[in-house]
Amino acid sequence: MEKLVALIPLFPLLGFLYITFFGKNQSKGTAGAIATALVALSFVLAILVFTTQLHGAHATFVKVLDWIHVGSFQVDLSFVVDPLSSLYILFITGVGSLIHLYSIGYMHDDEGFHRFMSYLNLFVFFMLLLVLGDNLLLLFVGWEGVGVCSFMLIGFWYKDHANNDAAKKAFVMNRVGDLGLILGMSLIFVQCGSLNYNDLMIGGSAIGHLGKWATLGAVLLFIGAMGKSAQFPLHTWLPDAMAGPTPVSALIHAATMVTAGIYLVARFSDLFTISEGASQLVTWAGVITAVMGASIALTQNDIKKVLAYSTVSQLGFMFAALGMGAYTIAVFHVVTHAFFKALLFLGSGSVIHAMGGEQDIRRMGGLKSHMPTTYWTFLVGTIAIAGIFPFAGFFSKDQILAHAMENNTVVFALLMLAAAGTAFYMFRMFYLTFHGEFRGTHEQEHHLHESPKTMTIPLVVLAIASTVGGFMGFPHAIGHAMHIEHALDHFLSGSIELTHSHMSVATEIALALISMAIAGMMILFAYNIYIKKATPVLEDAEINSPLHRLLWKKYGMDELYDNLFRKPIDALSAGLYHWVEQKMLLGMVDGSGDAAKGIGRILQPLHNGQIVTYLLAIIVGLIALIFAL
Amino acid sequence: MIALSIFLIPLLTSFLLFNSKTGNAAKTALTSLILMLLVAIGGRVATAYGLTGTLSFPLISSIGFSFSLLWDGPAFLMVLLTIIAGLGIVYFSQDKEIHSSNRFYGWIMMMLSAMIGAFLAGDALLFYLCYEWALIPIFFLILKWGHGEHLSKVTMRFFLYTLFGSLFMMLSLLYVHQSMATPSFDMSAMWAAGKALTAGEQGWVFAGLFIAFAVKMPVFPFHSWQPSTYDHAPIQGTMLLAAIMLKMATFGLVRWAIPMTAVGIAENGHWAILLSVISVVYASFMALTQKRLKMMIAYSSVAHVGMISAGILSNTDQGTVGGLFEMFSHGILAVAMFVVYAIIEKRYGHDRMQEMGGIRTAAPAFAFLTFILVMCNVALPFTSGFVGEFLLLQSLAHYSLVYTAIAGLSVILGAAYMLRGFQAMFLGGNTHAFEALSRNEKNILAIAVLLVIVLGVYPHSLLQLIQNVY
Amino acid sequence: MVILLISALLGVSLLALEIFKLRRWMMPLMVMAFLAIIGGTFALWGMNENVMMQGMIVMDAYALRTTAVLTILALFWLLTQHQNIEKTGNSSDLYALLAFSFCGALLMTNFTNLVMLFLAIEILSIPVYVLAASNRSSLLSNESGFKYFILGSAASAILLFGIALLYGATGSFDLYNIHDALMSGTIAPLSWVGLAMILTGFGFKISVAPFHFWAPDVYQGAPTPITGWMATVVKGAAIFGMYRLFKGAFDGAMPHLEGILVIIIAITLVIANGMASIQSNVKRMLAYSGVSHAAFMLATMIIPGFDPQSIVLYVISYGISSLIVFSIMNQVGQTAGEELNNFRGLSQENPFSAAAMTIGLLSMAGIPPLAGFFGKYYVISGLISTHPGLTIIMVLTSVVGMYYYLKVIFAMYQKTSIPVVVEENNKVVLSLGIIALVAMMVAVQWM
Amino acid sequence: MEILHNVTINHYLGLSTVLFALGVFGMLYRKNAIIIFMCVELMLNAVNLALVSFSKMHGDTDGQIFVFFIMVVAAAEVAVGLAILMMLYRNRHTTDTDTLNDLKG
Amino acid sequence: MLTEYAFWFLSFVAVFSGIAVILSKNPVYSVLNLIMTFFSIAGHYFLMNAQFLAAVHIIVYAGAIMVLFLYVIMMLNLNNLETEKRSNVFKLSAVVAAGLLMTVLSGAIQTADQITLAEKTTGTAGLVENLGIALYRNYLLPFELASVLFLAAMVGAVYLSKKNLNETQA
Repeated sequence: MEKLVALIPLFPLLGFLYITFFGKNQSKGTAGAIATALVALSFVLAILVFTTQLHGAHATFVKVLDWIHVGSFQVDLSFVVDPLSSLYILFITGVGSLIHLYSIGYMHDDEGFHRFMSYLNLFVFFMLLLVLGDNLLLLFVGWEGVGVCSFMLIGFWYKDHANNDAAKKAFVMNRVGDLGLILGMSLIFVQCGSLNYNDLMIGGSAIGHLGKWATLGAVLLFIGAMGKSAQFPLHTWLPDAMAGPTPVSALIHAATMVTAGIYLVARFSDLFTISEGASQLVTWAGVITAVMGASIALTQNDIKKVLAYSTVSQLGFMFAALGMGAYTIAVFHVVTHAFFKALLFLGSGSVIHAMGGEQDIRRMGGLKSHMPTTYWTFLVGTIAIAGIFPFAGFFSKDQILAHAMENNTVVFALLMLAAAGTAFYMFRMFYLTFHGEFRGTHEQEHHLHESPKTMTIPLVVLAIASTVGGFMGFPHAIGHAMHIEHALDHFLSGSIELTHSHMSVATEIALALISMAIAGMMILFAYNIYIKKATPVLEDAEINSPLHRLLWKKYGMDELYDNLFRKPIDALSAGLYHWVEQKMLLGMVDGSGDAAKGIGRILQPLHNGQIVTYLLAIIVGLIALIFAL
Repeated sequence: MIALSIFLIPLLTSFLLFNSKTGNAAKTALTSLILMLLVAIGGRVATAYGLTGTLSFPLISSIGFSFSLLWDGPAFLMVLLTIIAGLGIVYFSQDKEIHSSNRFYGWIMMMLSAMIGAFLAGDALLFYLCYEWALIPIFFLILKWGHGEHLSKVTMRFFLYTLFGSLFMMLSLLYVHQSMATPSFDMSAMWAAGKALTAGEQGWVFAGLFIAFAVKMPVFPFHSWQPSTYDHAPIQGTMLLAAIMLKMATFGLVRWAIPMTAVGIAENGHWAILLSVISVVYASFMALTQKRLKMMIAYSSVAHVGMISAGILSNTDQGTVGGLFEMFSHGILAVAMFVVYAIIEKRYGHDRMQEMGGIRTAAPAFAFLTFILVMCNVALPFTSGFVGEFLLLQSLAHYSLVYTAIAGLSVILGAAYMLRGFQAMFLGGNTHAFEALSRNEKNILAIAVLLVIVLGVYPHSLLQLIQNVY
Repeated sequence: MVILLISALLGVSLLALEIFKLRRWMMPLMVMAFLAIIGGTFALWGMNENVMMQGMIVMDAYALRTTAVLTILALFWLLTQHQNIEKTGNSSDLYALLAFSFCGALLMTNFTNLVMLFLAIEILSIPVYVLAASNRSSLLSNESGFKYFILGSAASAILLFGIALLYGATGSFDLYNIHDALMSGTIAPLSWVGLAMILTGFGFKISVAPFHFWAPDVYQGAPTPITGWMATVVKGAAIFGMYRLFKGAFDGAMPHLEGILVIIIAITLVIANGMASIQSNVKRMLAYSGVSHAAFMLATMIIPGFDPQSIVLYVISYGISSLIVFSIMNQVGQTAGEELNNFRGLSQENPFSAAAMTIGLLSMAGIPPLAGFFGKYYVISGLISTHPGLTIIMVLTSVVGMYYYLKVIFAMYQKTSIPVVVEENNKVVLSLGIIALVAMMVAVQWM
Repeated sequence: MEILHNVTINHYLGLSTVLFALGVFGMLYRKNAIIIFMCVELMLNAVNLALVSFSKMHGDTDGQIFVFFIMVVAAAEVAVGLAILMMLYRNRHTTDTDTLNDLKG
Repeated sequence: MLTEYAFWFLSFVAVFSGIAVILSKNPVYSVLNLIMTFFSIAGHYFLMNAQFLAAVHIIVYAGAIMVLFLYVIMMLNLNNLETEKRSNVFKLSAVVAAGLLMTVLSGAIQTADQITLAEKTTGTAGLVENLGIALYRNYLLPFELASVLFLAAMVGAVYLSKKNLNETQA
């Protein structure tokens, strides 16, 4: 059964190849259908594989091809099937096929439709490689592959250089992380002699050979994760990545690719467990990101930007969990987040679709009546992310908070703050978009309509998933008391370190109530401001309060990086080019030629054609010789 | 016999071309190259069935100089590269207007012959001879078919600089040679004699060899001849230089420097690795600031080669194999990248990237192919660039993780300049009419892309070929 | 002995032919004589050391090899230059002088007595003084001959004084006796001064710094064919004589001389290449390059052991290369001029000449696989372990050398609207020379 | 004939040296070509003197024979040299060596 | 004793006339002074029992060579040529170089043992008979070659002196 796993990435790849090379002759409908069907096919296979794992099969390795064999360096194109990877492929293909379906509708009028579908397929292929690879190097293949797909999709509308800049920024910043990952791989190979999970963790424990290098190795891997999962300080690319079409944002920049970092850390939970320092780093990076993302999201007016910062913030939550050793909970949050964030993005896409490309929530309002399906599903997503029982977000987020409370109160407080912020900004956006008066142009109002079926079906499916998805991970203590197993925890036990919790039932319930109360308060607060008082949102030029401006400017990180890295590096290379390359090195080369000529010129007067000079030279030479001998 | 015929075919072809009319020069060269390819592959297969491809024939017995050609994995790999790159170059230029084309192709074939000689050489002196000899054809190619206002100055600089370097190689080889009881330039004898030297002596011998190779590769700070030479040379000459000629140097490291002076490198060769690593970063910085495509490719080539050098010098299995593999990959990539350059330059009449844009709209297939090449250039997995580069970094990590990190900066910088260039040229609104690619141009890029990807996904058999070099 | 006889009689017979108005037979006669000498050396190739004429000359492997080399060079010179000599209308005189000079050159290879050495040098030089001035109407040629003569006779006097002192110290002119005297125990100050003066005299003849000053002037002023002769046969003979003297007879003193020779070589290389790099007159540039080659030839002296292979190889490879170069140089010089600019565009109308010149220059520069490379190879390989520093200087100056050779090549291959057109004769001979340059790689082992 | 019983070889060598140095001095000091020739002759004679005295010292004839040959060569040299000089004079109308510097650099 | 005086006398004559050769303004005086030097050197030869050599010396040098010089001087009318003097730098360097050479040489070439020539002499070496035997037996080859040298010199001298009006560049 597990052998089938090799087919799972193959289908999207076939889709990509087919559409790229033969797709031009197909109608958009056919091409879209093929792309979607192939991913769906993978989804079906993924379910089969997942089922075997659910029934407690062992981790299985499926070798496809010899890849790189050099001396002791042995890496194959080979897949691992274990709980973690099977869970990941499940939601990748699941959410993926929904988004493919959605894209058929969303991108229908775009001239690059074929291209778009093929890229999506390629992305799914690489994402599957990433999680299925049985070694770090294959993970890296997928890692870079999704990076490229992300680049291509962010810059999908390549005629506008703003998009291209965003794409480039995403790729280059990802590369910063990739360097960390490469170094981490190198270190692990040098110390442990293998890059295969089987040797390192699953079948053996070679990762332990890292010894004193464990922290460094873990940190390097985490740097990779930071890049891909947009953790502070490498997070600035993700909001810019919203330049791509919305399905891309949903698939890549919310549901799947950005969670690759969590996958990596979770996969190497053995390593992070033995390194306290690295775990601390992960925690704090996560917390800072969570708070920062949430705070920026408070002030953003672009519907996708809000969601993007929300994603950043949620990813921060996940890393905070990882850092505190709650690997399964982090993965749990990945899954629920995939549901509701994909839902939110697709919903926002639906809105944008209706608004004819407008993304500014200040220009929206009152869409509730025009697009009910979108409204209701979006509401589900919003509640889910705000963390209201019984929606999916509640379970996963609450468990992260619980774990934080157990470990570190400062972390807990900050995460709580971020969670409160989340509730506020989500409902702020929600109210501004769907309630109140329409604030856009007349033309736009006329154009408003519900999206086609291909777009609403995925919304509904995801809404359902966001609603019930949380039950796969019932809180530990309460679940224990109620004899409801933490299904996910149990399932993942074969792959990664388990989360240990020693909370009492009462505390857990109390915590859940408190967090819900805070969320509720925030929702009311937002309601108060945007519905009751209908406070208009400030235009860009009107933003005067320093704090507001700081947040609206995203803490000035982009400018900071521009001034700290891009400009100095450009200046450095230009300077090096001018001074070292042109003046010094070339000058040295040409100068040495001149030196030879210089010898000639110095000696030229001596060769003056006078016999007496020549004779004198002979005599002087003779005298010198006699002296020397 | 196989080795000999592969060495002789281009040489004879070049003589034939020199004495023929200009009419069918490209066809002749192409035919000869295809013949070589067949002989090479057939020969490889035949070797597997026990045929000996090697040849040794004493020339000057008093100093132990023999005309000895090897036919082992690395030699075969490099010959294959030479032939493929040669095919690419000739195929690409066959429909171009070239004056006195018979001589032009004659020089190219002679150049190939010399380089094949260097790759196949099982005798240090023969290696040196071919290494130097290869300078002559390229010299004439640049001088007669080059362009630009400083042509003679640039050619002179190139020639003298590389000559300067290789003379140090001669000194080193001679030093090793002199240390033998019965002098011989035979490879195994040279290796043994090199190993027998003290670490200090080996350090000096290595220094001489490395200077030669560093100039040819080139490695910072010996690279200053390279960008201007690439710029002034005819495009075919640039391809020859970048794709094959500099591989003589990196191959020389593998074949001669490492086996002879491994101890010397380990004890006194840190500077060389450091220079190589600096070279990687420095060249990346240089590439970052270039406004012109050709220069950017030239500097990116320096960065790659620095990586090859650093990896090889760290002297592990991964370094050696990765180095050889990367040489092959970079050779193909270099030809392809310069083809891209030539295509664009031909249509725009210049190669200032900032003044272009929107090629993707006009020529989507071209953009697609180029994008894959760019990705190979930044060592994206599943392209051949990745396999080599990762192995090299891996090997360097055995030596020093800090160096790996520094060299690894090129991962970031490479992405930055390559994408910046790609964006400037291919993306954005369309601003210029862009003539569709000719069949030849398309074919050559497609084949290059195919090779790059196939080698990236399935490098296994090629890697098997070059295991256990020593 | 027969060889010497042939060479000595050659000049006489040439004069006789003039008398009998048989000028057109002169060239074939010379060719035949040269061929006979070459044949003779090959016939005697494996012969044992054989001292002849009451200890005046010796026929040994060294003498045979060097004789063959000089004769080949002379023959090649003759074949490439005979038209130019015949054009002067004085071919009988010139041929006779050349034949006498050649006789002196052969004597330089096989003397065993300082008297013979002295006579050989003079027989070699005196006709060349005349030849250098042989273009009687040219002021430059006159000046060249005069300078050569004055400085040459001063150098001869110094050499003679050295010989006298050496005689005083050892009591003999016989090389074997001198060898024994120098080998046994300490060497008297008298001998040292003698050696210094002999070294000075030879340094002048082979033109190494600081005794080289005459060479560029004389080479430039002399008619180009004669320059070719001086640069190859005369210089070769001088270095052969010096090698026999210093490596053979002064063996005992060599360890002490070595340091001085190294300094001389280094200075010569630097000066010659530096000067050559600023020349705009190609002939003068070649003269300076000849000086730097002399340094290489001198360097063979400090290679341990008496192994003439390196010196023989160097002389013949340099000789053939520069004869090819001088041959083309002469054609261009007659048509256009000797300046670098005059070579512009030579390749356009005369691809063969340009190619031949290029190959010759590249060989002189030591680019493999041409003969010049092997010449340098043997020198450097002999010195690398004992004098690594010197080899580095050699290498660096070689690069400078390459620079000025390249300048000529550049000029020849430059595109120009008014390319120089020259008469191309001797294509076959030049081709043979080029082939020889390439084939030297294989021929090395028989030297 | 018992002569020279107090005059040692060093005396003769001294004289020879002085004459030789004189010749060198003259060559450097004068610029008239013909005087320079004479100075060469002076140097050769210094050599001759040294040779004869060495011959005397060693008591053999070799040195003296050598002197013969030097004379022969000197004669030949002078013949050629004066011929060159005359030709030079014919063309340039001077024998001032300082003006002979068309070839230089 | 007498011979010792003779030695010193001849030496002084040789040296002073040598100096006069160099310093005379008129080349003819130089020639005459040079002949004086040659005569004194011949005297030395005589003192050293090399009578035959002394005779040949006079004949060849004074008789042939110097006459040739005189002949050329007369023919070319080179009498008062050096109107312009050489710069002092050259003069000074000439003095210094020659002086240095003399000092160095005379310092270096003194034989360690003060051999009195009289003790060594056999008295017969310089006689015609012995010389003849040596020349025609041991030095036959050089003797013959000397003729080649003469021939060459003759051809050369003749070639240079003869006029050839329709001479082209060689």
